[in-house]
Amino acid sequence: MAEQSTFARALSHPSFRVGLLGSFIFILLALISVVWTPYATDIVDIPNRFGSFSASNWLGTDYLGRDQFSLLMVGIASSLKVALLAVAIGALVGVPLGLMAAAQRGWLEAIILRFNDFIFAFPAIISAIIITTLFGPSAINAMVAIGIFNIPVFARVARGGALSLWTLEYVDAAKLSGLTSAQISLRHILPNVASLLIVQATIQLSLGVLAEAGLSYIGLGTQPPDTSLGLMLKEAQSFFFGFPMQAIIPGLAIVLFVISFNLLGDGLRDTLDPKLTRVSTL
Amino acid sequence: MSLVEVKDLSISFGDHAVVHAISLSIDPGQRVGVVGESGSGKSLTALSIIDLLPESDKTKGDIVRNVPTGESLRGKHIGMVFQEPMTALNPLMKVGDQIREALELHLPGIDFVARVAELIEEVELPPSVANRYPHELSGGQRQRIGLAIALAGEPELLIADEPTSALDMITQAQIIALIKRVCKAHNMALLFISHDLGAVAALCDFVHVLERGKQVESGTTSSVLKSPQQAYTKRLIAAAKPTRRRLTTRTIGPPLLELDGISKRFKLPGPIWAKKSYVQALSDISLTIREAECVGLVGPSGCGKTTLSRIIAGLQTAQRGTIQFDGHAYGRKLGEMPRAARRELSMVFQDPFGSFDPRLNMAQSLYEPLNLMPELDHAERRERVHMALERVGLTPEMLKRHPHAFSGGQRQRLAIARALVLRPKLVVLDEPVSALDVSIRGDVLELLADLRENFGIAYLFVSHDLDVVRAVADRVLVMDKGKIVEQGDVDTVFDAPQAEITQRLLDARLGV
Amino acid sequence: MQIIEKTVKKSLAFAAVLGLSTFSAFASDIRVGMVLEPPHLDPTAGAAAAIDEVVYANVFEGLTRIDQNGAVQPSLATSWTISNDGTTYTFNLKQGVSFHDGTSFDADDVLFTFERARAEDSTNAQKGIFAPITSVTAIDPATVEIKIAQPQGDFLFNIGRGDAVIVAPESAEKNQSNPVGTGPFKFVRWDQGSRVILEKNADYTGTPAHMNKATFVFISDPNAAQNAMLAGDVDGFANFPAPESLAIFEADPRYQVVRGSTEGETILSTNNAKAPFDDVRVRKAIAHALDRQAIIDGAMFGYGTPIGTHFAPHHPYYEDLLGTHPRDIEGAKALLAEAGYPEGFKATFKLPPPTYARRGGQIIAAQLREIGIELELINVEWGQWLEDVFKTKNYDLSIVSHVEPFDIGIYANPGYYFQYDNVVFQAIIEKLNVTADEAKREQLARAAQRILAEDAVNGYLFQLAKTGVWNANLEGMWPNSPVEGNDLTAVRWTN
Amino acid sequence: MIGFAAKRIFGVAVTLLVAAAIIFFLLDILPGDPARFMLGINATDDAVAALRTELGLDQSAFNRFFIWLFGLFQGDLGISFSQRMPVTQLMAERLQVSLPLALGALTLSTLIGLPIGIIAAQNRGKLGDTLAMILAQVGIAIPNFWFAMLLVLAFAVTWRIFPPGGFVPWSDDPLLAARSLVLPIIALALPQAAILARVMRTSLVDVMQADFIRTARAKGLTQSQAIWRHGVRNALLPVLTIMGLQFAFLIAGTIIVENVFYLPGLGRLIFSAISARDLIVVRSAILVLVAMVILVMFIVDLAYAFVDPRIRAGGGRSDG
Repeated sequence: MAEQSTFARALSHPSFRVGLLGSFIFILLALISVVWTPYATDIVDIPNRFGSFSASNWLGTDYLGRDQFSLLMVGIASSLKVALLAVAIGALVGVPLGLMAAAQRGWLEAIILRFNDFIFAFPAIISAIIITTLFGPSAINAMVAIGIFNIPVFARVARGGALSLWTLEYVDAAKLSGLTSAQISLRHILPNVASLLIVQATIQLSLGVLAEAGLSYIGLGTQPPDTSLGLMLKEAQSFFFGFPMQAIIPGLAIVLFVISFNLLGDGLRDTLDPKLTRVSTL
Repeated sequence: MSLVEVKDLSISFGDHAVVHAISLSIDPGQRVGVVGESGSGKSLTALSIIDLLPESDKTKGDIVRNVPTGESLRGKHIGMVFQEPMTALNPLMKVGDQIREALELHLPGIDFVARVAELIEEVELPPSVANRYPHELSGGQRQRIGLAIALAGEPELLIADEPTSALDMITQAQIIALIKRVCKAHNMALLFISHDLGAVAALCDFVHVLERGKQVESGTTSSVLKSPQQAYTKRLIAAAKPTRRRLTTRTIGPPLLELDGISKRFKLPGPIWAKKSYVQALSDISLTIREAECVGLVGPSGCGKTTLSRIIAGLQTAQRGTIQFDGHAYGRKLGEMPRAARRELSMVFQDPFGSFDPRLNMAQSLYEPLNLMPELDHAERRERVHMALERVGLTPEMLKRHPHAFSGGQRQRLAIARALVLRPKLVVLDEPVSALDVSIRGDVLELLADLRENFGIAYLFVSHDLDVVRAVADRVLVMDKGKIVEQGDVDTVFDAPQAEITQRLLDARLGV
Repeated sequence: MQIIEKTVKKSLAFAAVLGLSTFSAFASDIRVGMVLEPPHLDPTAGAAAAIDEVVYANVFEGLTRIDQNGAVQPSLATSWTISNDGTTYTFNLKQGVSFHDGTSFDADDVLFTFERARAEDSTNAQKGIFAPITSVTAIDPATVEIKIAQPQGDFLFNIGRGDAVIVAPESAEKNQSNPVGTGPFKFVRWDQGSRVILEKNADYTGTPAHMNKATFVFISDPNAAQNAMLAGDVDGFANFPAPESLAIFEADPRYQVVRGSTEGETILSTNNAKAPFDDVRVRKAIAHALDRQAIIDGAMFGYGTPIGTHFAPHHPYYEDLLGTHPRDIEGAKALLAEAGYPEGFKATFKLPPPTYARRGGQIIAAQLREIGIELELINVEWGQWLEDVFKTKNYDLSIVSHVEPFDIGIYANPGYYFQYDNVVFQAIIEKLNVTADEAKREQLARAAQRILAEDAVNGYLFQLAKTGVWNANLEGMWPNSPVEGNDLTAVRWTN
Repeated sequence: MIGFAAKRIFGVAVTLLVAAAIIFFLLDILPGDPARFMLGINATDDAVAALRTELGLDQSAFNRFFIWLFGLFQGDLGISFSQRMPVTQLMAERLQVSLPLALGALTLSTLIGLPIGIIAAQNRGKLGDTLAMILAQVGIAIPNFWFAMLLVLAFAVTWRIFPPGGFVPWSDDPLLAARSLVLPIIALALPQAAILARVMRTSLVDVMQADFIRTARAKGLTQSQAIWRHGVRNALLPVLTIMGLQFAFLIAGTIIVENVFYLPGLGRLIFSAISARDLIVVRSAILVLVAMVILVMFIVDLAYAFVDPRIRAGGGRSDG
């Protein structure tokens, strides 16, 4: 009931509608690419490289003669996958930490807070450098690095939201009913911070796509023959003078992708209780 | 000629009308009160007079202000004091500077420092307050600063929008006395907005009663109070004087709860290496509550009554002392309240909006206490919940709904129902009616009295409102600074108070 | 020069507008872009090619030097004689030469340099150059005698390489950060991470350099390199890192693209000791599946010369063996079937960081897929490549450019990472190493090349091109890299 | 205030120590022998062994950690394996680029972002606000390396107003040095400015609903007087927090932008050191970056306390 009405209210928010549509298209393209792309992306066709827009290759072909549109679909999918799993890592570790900190207070909270501050001091790129130094560059390492940076973000939002909830009387009522802190966190706290977390997740998702692009650019992210939006952009940039569209297509895709998810997050946030959302500024 | 005249003022947000054709006038030096419950449109009316309505609101009707309008209207000719002393002052600015800012706007060229000092003295604060930040002051002190700011421009009219509702009784009485004194001293007119008939009666010559954006009754304060014409007004007056209920069919039984030497202190935050400092929240509290007895617990804010009630409910632990409840002992440091004891004790909270999880439906919330009784089967649980609902006068169909579908009064009934599901022997009532509109308080108190009569439940009734306590409690405990300073039969204590704080609390009452 | 002047004027105009000084060059300065920054500047204590690319022949000189055709020329040794048995070399040293710090150069410096490189604790990366030496003697200040254990055909070439440049005992320890040599340029400053500045050595006794100042600017990102060229921030790259951008420079009259070749044979390295690659039929099948031109076009944008064996095409001993395994998919499949893999097989393909490897790897994978070989591409960093592929030989296929000149001898070492063990080949190389006669050497080298091609030891792809991009008004740059280095002595502006 | 600072400094010290330990030991399990790497694939085993001894690689990890840690306190970070120079000196040179880059971008983004955010909040819902927020969305969404490259294409390649990259040391020519940082700073600052503008706007819109703004209005201040005198300072509090957090992104951005503009900053030092397996440099440079982030967060905390008297007294900002 409550979610539905939130969603309905959000739908009347114009930027939310734009964001929803954009995100939907990107996610759809990514999902389709898993089972089908117009052309396989591992076919190399040197004579037909740098093809321009045509009926057979909608967005032309790249420097190895691969179909740009297929690459774009696969690139969106892998960028999304990296960002999504990074969000999952951040949320799966961060949210329990945040909830625990809010539930226990005291020394556990102090440790979690210090841990948070500590992780914040390691921007994704630095984690990525360390991980890459250890294991070599790959999309998985980029994902882990971004995910690590997401941990304190989610922990912060979860704790911030949970702290205000723990002072509420229904939590006292639950305590009187003999529920343990963990039970209360799951039954009363988590569902009530979920909307905050969803908003944060959309924002971290768009940041994740950007971070993946940055990491791929400096060679710490996705590696050929796999592709991602960031890698496509990086590779195409050297052809900018000869074939500007090669760079503009993935560049634009990144910009639109990020804007879509940001608008989605903005719309959701605006629709939710403004008092609660204040904890997650950005 | 009147100072301000409001004619047929209507205010609406979009299609939703909030204020319907209100008219009132204020003469120079006259003190006018506007009484109404939350959502009655009284604050919007006040804001429209000082021309501070949000731009999105649509207004109809006239407001004639017989003072120079334009930029100098606010502050110079009309001053205003707001409800929330915690948020009404800029937290980053010394309060002296906030007063000075108003002076600079309206009285350029005077000796600001001296005038700030005078204003602070006028609101009965020590001069050193000027260099403090708002968070260093108590609520009452901040409200005094708010008043000083409003007085800085020497306005002809002071608007006070619920200036005392966030304050405790004693402070409220002081602020009301102060407002009255400065109005008289400066021959300043007052528009006083309040939900509290007592406060209006104490301060105003003339009163307007609003009900859901409509003006239902107007007249001199004495005539309205003495012979109210409208049903709504009558209800308000009646609610301000709660009816007294005592046990009729049942007698008070043997001791149920016994506290002996309960003490609790809190550590103040500070650097780890610094010497630790503490506040003593409770010192050496001993008390007894008997079966079917209703014990009132009163005291000024910060006296420790909330901490004490939470320790009794097992939500907090004490550092010293023992609690004996129905044959169980708990409450010591790290002492867990035994589940068997939890089953016999429930609690009803102050805020009807915060006491239910908005994401759960009422069934989920009401079944929750039965977590303590895993031995019950589904039918027995169902029976208990339905029975509890019936007892508070609600029906089982409501269980499917979420909290937002209920009014404040209904929610408080549901909260009581939740407390009854366990069929407890003791219910801790933490300000159970304070957050409710006056007109529904009576019903809830009535319900509580019936339950005690019928099921022999004992109550610990925590309240700041002495009239309510006198009406419902058999015995009263008066707390001050973490100690019980006086206890005894309600009538004895309230008629012949021994402790100074009891006297002060009684003096602060604003009767109708 | 018109364009340069225009650039200068334009820049000055903008500089005037912005109140800032110009960043454009003067006609006696040159700024050369490089992809990799040297870790330090002592060529006798490190393998990094970037060290030689800055200091070789510019700051440091050896007894001999290698010219742009790969021929040995006199340098600090003006002449030499070789004993009849080929084991004693007597060098006559140049007179009146001093190091940049003012100390004079004589036979003791040569002695010091060689003893230092041969010592137990030497950190010279090419100790092999010095291994055959049995003694170094200063006959007099202007004459040095070096004895080697047995005759060696390429000794004079080897001592002309960067690892054998002459250093002075007074300055050798500090050469890493402050190189002091005898060359036409003096070291001025090294802004870490950014550039190395050299200036003309006024006391140089040989042919002086044309440039008064030479700056090596380090730009690792290919896009940035392209932008730096286009914006006129550098005057050239001896080896431009982005072959895909060369078309732009070719089309632009402000630039010249200097095509040359390196000593880098780019090969599909194959683990000859590991099944199924221990079967020559499998290796031959792979060789038949490779389309060299597509690889050169796709990975290098057409820059590169196909090779059919492990030998540089510009070398006089080169044997054209491109036809040994022509592209033949059906033939390749037949060979695979014969070897017991009618359905093909799966293998790993470890790709080090350079573009030729990463891009070439994708293309090769697509080509081998046509004959049923599915390759799993694994990108590795150089450190990991050294560990996995080179040292522990834990790999199936890899792709690497072997940049050492005349390095066919590595195939004679069965412990080398190809793990190619052929006694006939080993005998030929052994003989080649002790042969000094040119005609016989050529004969042996050609025989060795043929064996490698026939055995399809590795997939032979192409000779890595050296594609210099330079300002159109520069001349005197080396098109080829017979030895690691950027000899700037002859480089000058054409005005 | 002093107690508050002391408490924070203690926290910073502990965090740095843990960071140092993690960075050291994580990077110690790295595959690949730096000595072999430095000498190349054809080096003999003796040469490698000789170099290992010289580099101190034959000692135990704990020994090396404590030597490194002890050195940290004395400002001596050891000698670079590959460059044979004191690491301190190497990093001091790189900080000449990285520090002005990060601080310049922080300053520029603040100077652009905050005023735009304030003006947008004041004109909420009007055309200017909408335009500014659309621009901000694009600014946030554009990858900074791409933005940097587009800047180079426009300002360096096409118009040749600024150099496309490279850096002249400050001691050589301060003007040229500053000039080579202009484009990188813009590339870093604009996306940050977009974020700050959004945060500032949201925060100010929020604060404008606050009771004390109404008090100020009732006092007689006009809306814009109330915003400037009371709103902005209060709205800055959450913005400060975000600025502290964004600094981590800024540091990440400098590493990326250094590559586009081939600037000799810490980021490229790290990359070249990694490819040379020069662990001692990698560790120290990463630690310096992490320390910069921690330090900026500390400064933000102090600034917070400076602006907000409640924190000065309370002994700490509640997290979240």
